[in-house]
Amino acid sequence: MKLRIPVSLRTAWQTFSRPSRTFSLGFLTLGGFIAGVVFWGGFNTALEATNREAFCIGCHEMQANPYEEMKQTIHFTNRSGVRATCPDCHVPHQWTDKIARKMQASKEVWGKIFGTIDTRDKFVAMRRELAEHEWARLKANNSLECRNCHSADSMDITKQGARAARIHEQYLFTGERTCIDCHKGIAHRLPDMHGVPPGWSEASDDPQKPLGHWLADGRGEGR
Amino acid sequence: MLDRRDFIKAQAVAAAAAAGGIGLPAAAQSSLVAGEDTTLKWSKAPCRFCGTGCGVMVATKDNRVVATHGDMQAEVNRGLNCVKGYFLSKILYGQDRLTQPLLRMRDGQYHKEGEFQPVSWDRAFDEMARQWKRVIKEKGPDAVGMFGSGQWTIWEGYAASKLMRGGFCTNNLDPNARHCMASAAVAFIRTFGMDEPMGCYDDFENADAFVLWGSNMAEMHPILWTRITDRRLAHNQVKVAVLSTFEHRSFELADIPMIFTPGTDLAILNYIANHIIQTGRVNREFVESHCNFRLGQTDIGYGLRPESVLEVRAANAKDPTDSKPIDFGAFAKFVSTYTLDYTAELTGVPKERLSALAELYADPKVKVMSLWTMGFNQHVRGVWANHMAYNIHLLTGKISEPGNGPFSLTGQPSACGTAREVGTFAHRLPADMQVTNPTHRAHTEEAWKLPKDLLPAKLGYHAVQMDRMLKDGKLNAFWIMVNNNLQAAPNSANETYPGYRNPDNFIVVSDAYPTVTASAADLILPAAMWVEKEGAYGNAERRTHFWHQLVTAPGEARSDLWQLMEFSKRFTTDEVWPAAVLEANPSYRGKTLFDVLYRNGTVDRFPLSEIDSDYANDEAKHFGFYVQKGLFEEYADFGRGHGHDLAPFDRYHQVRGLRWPVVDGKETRWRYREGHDPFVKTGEGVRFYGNPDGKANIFAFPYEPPAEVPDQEFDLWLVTGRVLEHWHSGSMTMRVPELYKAMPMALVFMHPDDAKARGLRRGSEVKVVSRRGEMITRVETRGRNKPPRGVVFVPWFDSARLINKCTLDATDPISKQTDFKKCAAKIVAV
Amino acid sequence: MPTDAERHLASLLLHVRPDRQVIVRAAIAAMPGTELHIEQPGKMVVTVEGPHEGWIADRMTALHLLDGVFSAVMVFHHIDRHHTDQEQSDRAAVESAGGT
Amino acid sequence: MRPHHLAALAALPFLVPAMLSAEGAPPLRLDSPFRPPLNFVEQNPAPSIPPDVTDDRRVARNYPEQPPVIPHNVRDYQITLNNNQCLTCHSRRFTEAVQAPMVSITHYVDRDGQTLGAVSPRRYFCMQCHVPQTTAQPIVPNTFKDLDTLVGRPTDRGDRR
Repeated sequence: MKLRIPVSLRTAWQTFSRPSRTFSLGFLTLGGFIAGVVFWGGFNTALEATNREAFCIGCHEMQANPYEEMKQTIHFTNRSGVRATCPDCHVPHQWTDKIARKMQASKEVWGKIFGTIDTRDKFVAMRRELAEHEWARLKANNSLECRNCHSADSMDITKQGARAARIHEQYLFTGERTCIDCHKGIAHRLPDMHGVPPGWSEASDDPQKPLGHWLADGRGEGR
Repeated sequence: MLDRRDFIKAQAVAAAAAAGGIGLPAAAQSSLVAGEDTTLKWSKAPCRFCGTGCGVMVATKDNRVVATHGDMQAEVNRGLNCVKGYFLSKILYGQDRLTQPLLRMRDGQYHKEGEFQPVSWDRAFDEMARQWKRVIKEKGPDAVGMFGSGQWTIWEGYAASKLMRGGFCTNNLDPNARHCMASAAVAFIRTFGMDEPMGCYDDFENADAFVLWGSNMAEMHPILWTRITDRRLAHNQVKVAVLSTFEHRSFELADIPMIFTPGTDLAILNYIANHIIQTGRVNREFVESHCNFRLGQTDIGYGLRPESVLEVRAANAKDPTDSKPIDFGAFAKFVSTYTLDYTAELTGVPKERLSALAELYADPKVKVMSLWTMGFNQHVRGVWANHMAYNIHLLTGKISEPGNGPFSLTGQPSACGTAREVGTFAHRLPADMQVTNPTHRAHTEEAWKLPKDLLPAKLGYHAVQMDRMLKDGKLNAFWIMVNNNLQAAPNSANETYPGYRNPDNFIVVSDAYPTVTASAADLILPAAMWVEKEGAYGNAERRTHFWHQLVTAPGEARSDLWQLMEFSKRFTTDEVWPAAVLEANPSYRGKTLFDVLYRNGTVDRFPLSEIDSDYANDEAKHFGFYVQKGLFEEYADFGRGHGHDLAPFDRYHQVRGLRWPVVDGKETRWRYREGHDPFVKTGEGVRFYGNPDGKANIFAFPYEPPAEVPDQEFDLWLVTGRVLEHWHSGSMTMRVPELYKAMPMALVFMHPDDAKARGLRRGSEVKVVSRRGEMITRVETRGRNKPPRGVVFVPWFDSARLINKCTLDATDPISKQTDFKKCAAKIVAV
Repeated sequence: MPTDAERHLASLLLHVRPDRQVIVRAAIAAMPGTELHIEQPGKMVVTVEGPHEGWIADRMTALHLLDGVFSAVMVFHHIDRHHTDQEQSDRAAVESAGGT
Repeated sequence: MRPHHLAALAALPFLVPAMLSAEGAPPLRLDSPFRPPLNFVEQNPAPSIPPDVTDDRRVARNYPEQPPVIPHNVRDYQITLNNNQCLTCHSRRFTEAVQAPMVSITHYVDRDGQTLGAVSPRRYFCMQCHVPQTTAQPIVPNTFKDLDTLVGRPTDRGDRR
């Protein structure tokens, strides 16, 4: 079957595809490069603009819900004054990951347009689903956004509580678990957690897991 | 030697035996415990703190309280206590207990500007009596007054009422419960003709929905909150709605959370009534048989001083209580303006939440329990708010049956038992009688064996009025018992403190600890507290419960009962009674007030031998008869036979409290309902027998704005209240190290954005400033209370940071209860 | 004295059918770690001692399930640790982890 | 307010006999709720918000029935309809992994005296009974004596390391 293309479009395509007769190759190459830089830069600048917290909380839904909740937490206010902004945790820093995340974000645009979470009650009702997306993402990338700031290598466990140090040693450093397994709900309120056990729960059920062995050697309080 | 394990085991057995009401046989004791030294004596008592009325078991040893725990047999709490209750053992032992009377002296004489010096009880009462007699002689009986409390035991409140009304012939007696639940009490009587809830705590296990109207039960009534939590978490269909002007701990359990603009709860209540009517869910049969409709007076002012511009401007400030009959149609029309759109706009609450809440009430299948405390009662339209809550329960017939009912909670252990039932308000007599009613007065004179026409008909000063009159020099001799009013009263720097330090006035404070109020007194009397005396309280569900004296008060501290009765010995009728009354009844001449009030043949009729020989009773021993029993039995006769029936005295020492009316030995759980309430006859179904026609009143009231709203300068709403760890002014709980360390100071809770907008942050030292005063504290932006922008919350337990210097002395014009929840303030950096 | 790291001691209040009291008494006597202290018609005070919570809970369940027992309510639960040795080992553990 | 009047107020706490006990006058502290002095007129500066004690060391109880205080940080802990963060360590199932003390088994008994398989719902809101402690020092000492002290035994108050 023959594809019918309108005449005007065919003419335009021919003009576009025909080699230049007016401009030098050098001009075209250089010009193309410059244009590329300009457009590329523009694209990235625009993309970066969507990576600032001001953009995130430009939407009422984000401002009134997750952002408002975060203000109480240690990721917003703490001793050293280093605080996380929305994109620090929710946008990947690697370019390819970032673009992938931005593709997903188109869904959020739909959500915005159709008012999926335009009231607090709708947001709360969706919270488990929204949280699960983020848990899954962070689980899949081994808590990449956590680790951008909290590197296991740089952790001084002697400055941590004995219990935290013990668990980090056994779970985190061995790669048994990743940050998000235990640290859920650290910057926002938690959804209904039925059926979501804490990160340390599985090991206690399974004597073969390292923590079980570690306990069996009689340190700690014993039981 | 007895080893540790046996010792612990002995304790364990004793605890279980006490919980089961089993006496430890001597044989069992000796087999368990090698030495006498570990034997604990466990006895029951109600908790000293809030109106919930939990039962506790108290262990004593060598005349000291050594442990407490929740009483498994107490229906209210079944073994649980809140954190305050678990530390009850320690409230007696703050190191600064007052143990001697302290009088302001200079050169060996009383002097208003003198320094406090220890004196004997004789010296203290001599001076006090001298001052009382001087004032009565110069200005008449209405220049003396007493400010009591819902923490008085039943007999203490009763003895005080007798002393003030029948002794000094004035009704200038009011309890701090005025600040606490006067709005609820007034609305109960206006609606049902009788005070106090129709339901009881058993509703918690029967309701499908709980609506908290301005009550943070998670912190203020933690044990009742455990019952709601139990019900909610164990039953998925159960819903909890929490309404407040800021987010607090009760929101943790909320299915329907609501933050509304202060004062607009009135509109929500009318919207619900409108929703019920518009959706055709009025219980027609119930309304027709059991309800009347009335249109209330509007534009009634704000209970400020009469010269205040707000009072002058109000059309009906002088006559706030008036109302006229209307019909259902007129009522329906009246509330029809409270549409969903209008209400959502006015209150700031999302529509879907408003309609979800309204549906809980409208749905005939859902059993709803409405609960409220200070959010409703400390409200310039508190009586209206109470009425409007009854309206929606009455319209749907959801009342007086298991799981369905409006329930007003109380903040003090005997707000109901003493302040309301005994009638220690400026307008009340025992059993819901009124001082302005000549029949009621005559009945009281007869019961008290006093001459006819002795009791005063003139209304006494209410709490806020007392402070104003002290300041204005019209009230000059003033006795404050079991409360800390200088810390609790509104606008205290302008309206309370000046009256205490007014050179014309003599101020006496009876307390266990040196409170702020005591510091501004002229004479401080050391008081015995809690289990240092035999006592009785009445909790919020009409439960009257007793305890024995378990330990001796320290030093020369004496119970309020002892103080009241002993003081009465210093007056003869000739000194204080009207000449005309004495002339007509010469046999009363020359007698002391003690003789005519307490040695009247009724109060003194029970001998010491009737006291349980296992327990001490210092008052009875001192006066030579079983005072508590005599006072209780005389008082109980007021209510017996018409719906206020109390059981015989001795029964209360055996049981974990009983809910009145107690008829034929049986308590009543749901009043006004056939089958539950013995005063409702067979075939009547429901009868609100407090009113002559047996019907309850549904009142139409509009929304009216608060007395003071934020403006450009004072740009924040100031809300005050309590916290879990401290009870009221903290005079007891701040002396328990664990409670002090848990919550050492009153902070201002505010939204982080409000802080940021003022250049402040968590921990900033700030002044909370209102038009009336200021206090200094620190900012908290991430604590348990999370106010929305534009609202700040400050608790009032901290005697070093007195937020009531800032609050406004506006009251509900009908109940005279202060609105501590709404005034304008600003926060500035120090 | 037991040598385990901890001892748990609980006291229970039993509500019992008076006509089955004899059988219940015998059953308690046969149950290791439990001891009957006080008896009244319909009520018994029993202590249970054991090495951990689970042990106590098991006894509680067993008592509960005895024929003639309406309810077994725990009133008192005490955990005894032999702190002299234990305290040192705990402190050592904390110090090795940095102490804070 | 006249100065000598202030002085009178200032003197109050020192005249209260109980305070003149063996320990003598207690030290003056800025964060005192009760001294210096019980003073209605003067404004006390506000002390800093004291931090919580988070040393994770159990504190002795006054009597066995007293709920233990919380010795660790509970900032941002969520106990709501959705989740109880305390129980993610203190419930029986998880105590082994995190070495947290298990809630007392009294917490498994419901209002009707039945023993449940999990923590009774009425005990759900932990912080109604268990509270953290700040570093603030009580202003008024408390002279409560526990049973051990009273009967002259070596003090041991149960759940303690």
